[in-house]
Amino acid sequence: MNLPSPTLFLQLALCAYGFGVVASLLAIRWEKFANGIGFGSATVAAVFGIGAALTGLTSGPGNGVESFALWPSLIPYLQLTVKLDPLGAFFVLIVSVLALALSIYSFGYVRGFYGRKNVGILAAFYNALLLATTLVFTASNAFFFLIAWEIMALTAYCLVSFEHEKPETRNAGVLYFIMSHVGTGCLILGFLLLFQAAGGQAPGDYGFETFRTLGDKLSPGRRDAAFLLFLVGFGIKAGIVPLHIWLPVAHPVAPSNISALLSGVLIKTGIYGLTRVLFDFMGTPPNWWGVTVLTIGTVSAVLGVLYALMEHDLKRLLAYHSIENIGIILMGLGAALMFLHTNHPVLATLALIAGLYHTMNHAIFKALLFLGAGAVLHATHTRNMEEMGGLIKRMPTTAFCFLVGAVAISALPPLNGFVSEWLTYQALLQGFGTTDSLVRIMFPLSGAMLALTGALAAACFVKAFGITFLAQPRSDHAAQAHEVAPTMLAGMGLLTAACIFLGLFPTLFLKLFNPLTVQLLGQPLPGFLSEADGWVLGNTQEMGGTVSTLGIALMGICLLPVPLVLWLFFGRRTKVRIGPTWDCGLKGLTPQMEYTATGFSKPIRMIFKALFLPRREVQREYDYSPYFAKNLHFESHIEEAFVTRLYRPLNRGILRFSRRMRGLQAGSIQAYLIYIFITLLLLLMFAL
Amino acid sequence: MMLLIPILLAPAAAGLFCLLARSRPAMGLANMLAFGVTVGLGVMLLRKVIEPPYVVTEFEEFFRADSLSAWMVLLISVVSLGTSLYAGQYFRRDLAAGVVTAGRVKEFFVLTPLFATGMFLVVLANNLGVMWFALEATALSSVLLVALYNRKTSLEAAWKYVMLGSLGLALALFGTVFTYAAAVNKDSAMPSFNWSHLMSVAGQLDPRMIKLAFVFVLVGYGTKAGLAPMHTWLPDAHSEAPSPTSAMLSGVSLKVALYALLRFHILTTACLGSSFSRTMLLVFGLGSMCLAAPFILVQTNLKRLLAYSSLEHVGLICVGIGLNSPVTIFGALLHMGYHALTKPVLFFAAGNIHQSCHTLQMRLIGPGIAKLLPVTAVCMGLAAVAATGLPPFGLFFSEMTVLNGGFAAGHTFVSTVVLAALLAAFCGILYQLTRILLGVPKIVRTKDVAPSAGAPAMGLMLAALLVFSIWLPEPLLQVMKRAAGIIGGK
Amino acid sequence: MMFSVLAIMLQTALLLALAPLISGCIKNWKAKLQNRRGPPVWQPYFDLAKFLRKDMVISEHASWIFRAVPYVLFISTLLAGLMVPMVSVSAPLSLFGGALAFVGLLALGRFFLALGGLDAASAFGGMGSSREMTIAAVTEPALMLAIFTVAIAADKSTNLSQMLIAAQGPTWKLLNPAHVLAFAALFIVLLAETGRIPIDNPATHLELTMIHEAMILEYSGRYLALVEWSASVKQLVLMALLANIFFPIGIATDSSAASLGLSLGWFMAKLLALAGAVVLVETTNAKLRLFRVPDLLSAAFILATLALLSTFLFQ
Amino acid sequence: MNSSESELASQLITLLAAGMLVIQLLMVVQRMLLTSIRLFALQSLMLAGIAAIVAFFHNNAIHVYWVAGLTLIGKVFFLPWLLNRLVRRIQIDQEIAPLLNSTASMLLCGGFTLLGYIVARPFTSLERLGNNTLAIAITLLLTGFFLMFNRRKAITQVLALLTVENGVMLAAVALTSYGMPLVVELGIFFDVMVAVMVLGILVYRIRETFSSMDVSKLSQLKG
Repeated sequence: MNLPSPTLFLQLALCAYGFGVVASLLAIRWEKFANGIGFGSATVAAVFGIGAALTGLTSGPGNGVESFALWPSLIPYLQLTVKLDPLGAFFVLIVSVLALALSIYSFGYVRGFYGRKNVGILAAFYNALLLATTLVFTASNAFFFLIAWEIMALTAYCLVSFEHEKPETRNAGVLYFIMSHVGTGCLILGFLLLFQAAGGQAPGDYGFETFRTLGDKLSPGRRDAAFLLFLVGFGIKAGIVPLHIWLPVAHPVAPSNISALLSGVLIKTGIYGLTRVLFDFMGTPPNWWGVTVLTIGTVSAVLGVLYALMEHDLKRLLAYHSIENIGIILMGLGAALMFLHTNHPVLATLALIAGLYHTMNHAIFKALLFLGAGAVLHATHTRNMEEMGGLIKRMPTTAFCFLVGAVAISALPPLNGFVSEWLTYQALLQGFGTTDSLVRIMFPLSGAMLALTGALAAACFVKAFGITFLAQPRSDHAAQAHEVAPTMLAGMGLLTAACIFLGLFPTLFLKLFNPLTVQLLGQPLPGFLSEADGWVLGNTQEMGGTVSTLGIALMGICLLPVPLVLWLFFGRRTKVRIGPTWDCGLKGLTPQMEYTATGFSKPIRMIFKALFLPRREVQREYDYSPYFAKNLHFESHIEEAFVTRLYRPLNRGILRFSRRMRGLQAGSIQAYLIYIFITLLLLLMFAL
Repeated sequence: MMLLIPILLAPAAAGLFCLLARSRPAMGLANMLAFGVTVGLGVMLLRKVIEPPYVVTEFEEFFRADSLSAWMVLLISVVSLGTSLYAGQYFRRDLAAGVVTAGRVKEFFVLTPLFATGMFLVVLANNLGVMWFALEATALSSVLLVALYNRKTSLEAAWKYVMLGSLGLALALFGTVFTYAAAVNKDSAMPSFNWSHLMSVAGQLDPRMIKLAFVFVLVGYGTKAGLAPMHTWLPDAHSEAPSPTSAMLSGVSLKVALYALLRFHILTTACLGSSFSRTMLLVFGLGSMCLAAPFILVQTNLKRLLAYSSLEHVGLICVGIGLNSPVTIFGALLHMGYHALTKPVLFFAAGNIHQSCHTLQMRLIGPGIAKLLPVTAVCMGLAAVAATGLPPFGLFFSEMTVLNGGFAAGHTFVSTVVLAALLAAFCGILYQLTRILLGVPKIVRTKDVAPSAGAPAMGLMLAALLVFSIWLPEPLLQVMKRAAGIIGGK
Repeated sequence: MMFSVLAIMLQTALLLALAPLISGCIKNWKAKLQNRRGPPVWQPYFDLAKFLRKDMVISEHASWIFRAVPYVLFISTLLAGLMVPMVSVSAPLSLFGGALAFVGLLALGRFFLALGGLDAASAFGGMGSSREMTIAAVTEPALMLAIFTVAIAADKSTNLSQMLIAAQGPTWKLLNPAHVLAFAALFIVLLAETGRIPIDNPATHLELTMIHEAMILEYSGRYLALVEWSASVKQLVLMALLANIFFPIGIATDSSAASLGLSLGWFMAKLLALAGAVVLVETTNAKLRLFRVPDLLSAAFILATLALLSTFLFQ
Repeated sequence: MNSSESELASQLITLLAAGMLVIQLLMVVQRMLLTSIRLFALQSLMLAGIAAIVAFFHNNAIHVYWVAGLTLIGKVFFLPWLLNRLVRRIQIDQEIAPLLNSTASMLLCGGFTLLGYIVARPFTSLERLGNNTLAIAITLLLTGFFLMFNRRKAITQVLALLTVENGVMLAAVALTSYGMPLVVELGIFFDVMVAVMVLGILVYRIRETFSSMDVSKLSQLKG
């Protein structure tokens, strides 16, 4: 079959996004039309984007993947060149798949804004964000990359602040944008260091092609500085601990389709950047890079999930899980860096693939979960899980999709989360043998922490799904909820299918990584990864562990007759009676008696008390006896130690310093004259 | 064909006409017309200076324009045109609210063209002495503009402006005299005081005298250009002047003073052949940027916020020139241009907000300007995005160009400090503007301002900014490159 | 192909048949040690049969999740069981997944069981789910670390059959400190995963102390049978894992009937010995308070870490 | 110009310049406003004298007569008259009220004089007319500066600014031996006139609005 070239697809996608921006702005006064044309063109663009990514990843090298300039450059060093190389194509695939599902979902979702908020603006920024993100993944010049990066941050800020009527939204937007901008500052410095090393003279010295040739030629000091800058810069965007504080604040306040995009794709730009920089530009890494990344990944994973458990705001919970999953991704990348250092390219391939596979998976299931949360929010008008419950009967399809997402994110077989974590475990396990230094203890310990993370994630999603969807509704809102629009369900359905596909057919999907690993590590995909005609996912060594999610699923279906046979044999005549839940002989259960989200996570809060530093206030009012309280007021707060111990004092310090500085401008003209006088005297004395 | 003299005459004529005219619309129209003409003439001048011999001289070299002057002429005329577009409506509302008297409005329409004429003369004069008194003329004409509202605070601001400005100019005069003295030869007749002449004999000037002169000029014109720590008048004057005047002050007046400083910088470098003057510029530029940041972070007054942001930008321009590579100077010139298009929009929007809310205290303004004055809020938001150096607006490109040039030339530390200061300013502006623009208005205020007030002026400038951010016509590029060459000493 | 289908069927049958016996033995012996007569060893079989014949009462608040849980739990536990080599070194499904899939499948079952606990809108169910998931979470790192230790000894393979072969090999020593420590860690994990004293009391129905029982409080009839059966299969599987990996004696390496039979004998012996150990622990200890449980499990984690360290410290 | 003439001119100029400095120092310690204005007039007169001497003794410096004349008219007669009128009209308190007392002020100004000499030292060879005029010009600048921030009244600040201007003119004449080009001189002259008028307007308005002339009350704009 003779498909059009990836470049053509990419150009079409970019045009469609651009058209979406312009058309939505033009249609700003007609909200239904704006909805249709804005999200419609995003849908079309997403399809083109998928086409570009798939053709780019499946066709071999040197067939129509070429760089092209979007616009002639006028400023020195700036080249607006776009190139769909394999790494970029992989991330374009992520953003396009998500864009497709989200756009379909949005048709229905934004109807909730009719008459209340301007849909045209939302659609325009949505398209702009997707456009910028696609450009971030395909820019092949660092200057251009930074432009796309900043536009992406800016549009994301606008989208986060979309419902700016609430003060918390505004604060969240500001926090997000400030942190993001600090990160961008680090990136600018990092790229400038590379640029400087490249000579800084030729017009192409910002080009990725030039950076690629730098590699080991960089001096160690410069390389380490650049590494730290990139780690902080991309780390802020990705939301690694302790640079994550904006993430759980900013993601939940956006409209849910946007939250999905933010958590699904936007934080992945940080992963993209790290991969691009560390594996493509910077040559053989020193050992401490890998150790640092692995440690940060481990810490982020564990802390992310622990904080997630403490949340009863559904969207904040999901946002914290993003931190966790970024941590898991970074475990893969960190291990890959360590393998590169010890010169184990095959293992590095395995670890890198584990990280990137998880990137894809997380994008899919996190978006799915956010869309589910959005549907719930749409139906119940609250994000507080304590006011939900029983939604599975009112919103069955949404509940099913959310359940699939929950199983996937908890890394349970046979869905996609399990596959990528399995690959990560394998990489960590293999890592133990790559070095003789004590550093190797890192690998199994990280593995153990990954296990802790997985188990806690499962606990968290039992809570999230159980409290939200099961049992009795805890409020009128929840009792009156209805299933959402078909387009929204279709969007979720698409992602559900993707979860299942990526879970059951990993070997099919892994083929796409071949050009990518060739590009980054000069190493084709290890043959053992796919065994038994692609039925079984293998390992990098011959007798290593194997897994087949498809096999497990099919085997499970084959085993289904066992309980059925038992039932047919013993109890054909048994009856099923619907009755009340056992209520200890009281007058029936009320929703107040149900376990709450806060109650569910209480044991974990107690166990990790030292970490959470929970504050609780109990006020009792007594009538006559100290044993029978008339009124009881209970409050419990958890604030992140990073916020209270690190960021808040820092912020206060800066503001205090600034206020002191204001004393310089105290209003007295005599003082001002003295400033000038002293300046003159100093200059006369020193400059002459 | 004469070009330079018409550029000077057009606004001067408009000023005279307004002095005699009675009808306010006619005054506004005269202003617009005059600046429209100067924009046209500026473009013609631009086309002329990029062709050999690259210099336009008139009146026996009394007036002289090279690429640098042409670039400045263009900036002055564009900002003045924008201001005159905005001012008519602005003062109509002020009059309706009874904030100013008709006489004062007339004062504005008379003094603004004179102010502009002064600036044109600064950039077109070849004689350094003439340049000095033209600059003094701009100061004097703008003082009365700053004091236009006759409030206590505006008088205070005007007093500080005129005292510090005059003192600075006196120092600059010292420097000018020293420069002249350096050129005086015992035996020869009176030398010419033309910049072009001095440049041609730069090698023979007395270097010590030139150095002394530059110190005085730096402090003197630096005061007028708002370099820290001589900037103290700047936030006061910018915040108390009527918004159109603030726009002129911030948009071009600072840069015109900087232009005067640059002429001396070029001369000094040509004479000394050392990095003395550029190091000075670098130090003062960095100082301004670092000083502005904390003030921006904890600012409470909207227009003072914008004023400190101007301080920051002027600092960046100085740093760009101080780094002295062709790229950074090009970046600095580009920055001048983009800043001149951006800052007036912000001041116009601030003017609308001021008229609507009757205060500039951000605590009292916000939240919810977006609901109250949507057009103003959108323009302000866009301009703020531009002013904080975010793409797709040009200030990002110019800032990056300065940084790139700095790194390429090996000035890693300086560039890092610049970046940090820009970051801090960004944080402050973002926080403050989010607080006032977004959200729900606390109380429903009476709308003194039409929703689309000032839209033509703001829209045009923003459109120009956006267009020139992604597309720079070849002549503009040429003129900036040549101007960079002049500053860089080529 | 035929052979593997046969192996799958045989192992499934073995799992289903043997699991209640182990539970019964433990209950019986425990009673004996406490000077009680105790239920007969075969009692669990009778219970299951009885449950299967009974009518079911399902809560009015429950959704389809409640009905799906027993099947998911049952099948995932069986699948996990099929990955563990029992009487032959090659487990029937060893290609489909090793230790990691095994852990994952058990977690899948637990995940759904916890959901089932929440579905009936009863506070007990929620409490049980919450505690079950908490304990699972603190158990998991120790389990994974122990698996890593064993896998490293087996040339870094997570394939359980591979681990077994490596354990049988000449490098294996019973008193290798790594193995001893890993065994201790895994034994604690076993107690936690199967809900034994000192972590959970399987015999209690006291509201405030039960964990596993609280979750399944609303189940009745054949659903209860499936859940109970799954629980005992899980226990069997975990014990088999421990027995075979740490004491790889007499396991059949070929598929002749004789060696398989011998192997089955050894297998039974090892299982009963392990069951005896569990009984001893259960009778000599009291149940821990819930918030003391993490202490025990962190001890397991430390043991596993030491095991890991000793793999390269003592070589 | 022969050498004896040159010598005479040089001595005269030095003398007058020193006189300007003395008057400046007197202004520093002077407490009465009207006296200060008169002192300023006297100082300007000396400046005009210097210009006249330069014009007289130098061959091709006829235009310096213009400078002398303009200084005479503008700074000796017109500006003092204008300031006098302003003072009478708005009935300013006569007391000047400096921030530092006179002893400290004199000490500081002595320091400034020293500094002026140090700065001007390398350039003494460049001075064509009179010795040390550059040093005196710089000292006038520094002390004028000091006067500006040592005084509270708006009008005294204007006066201080004008003494700085005198210093510039002294430097212009002394250093170049024939002053600046005429057009520049004219421009500077008119600028100074306009500046004083503008300042006068402002002083008037400030007096009206604040009912005080104390600039330390002008300190509402902060931060």
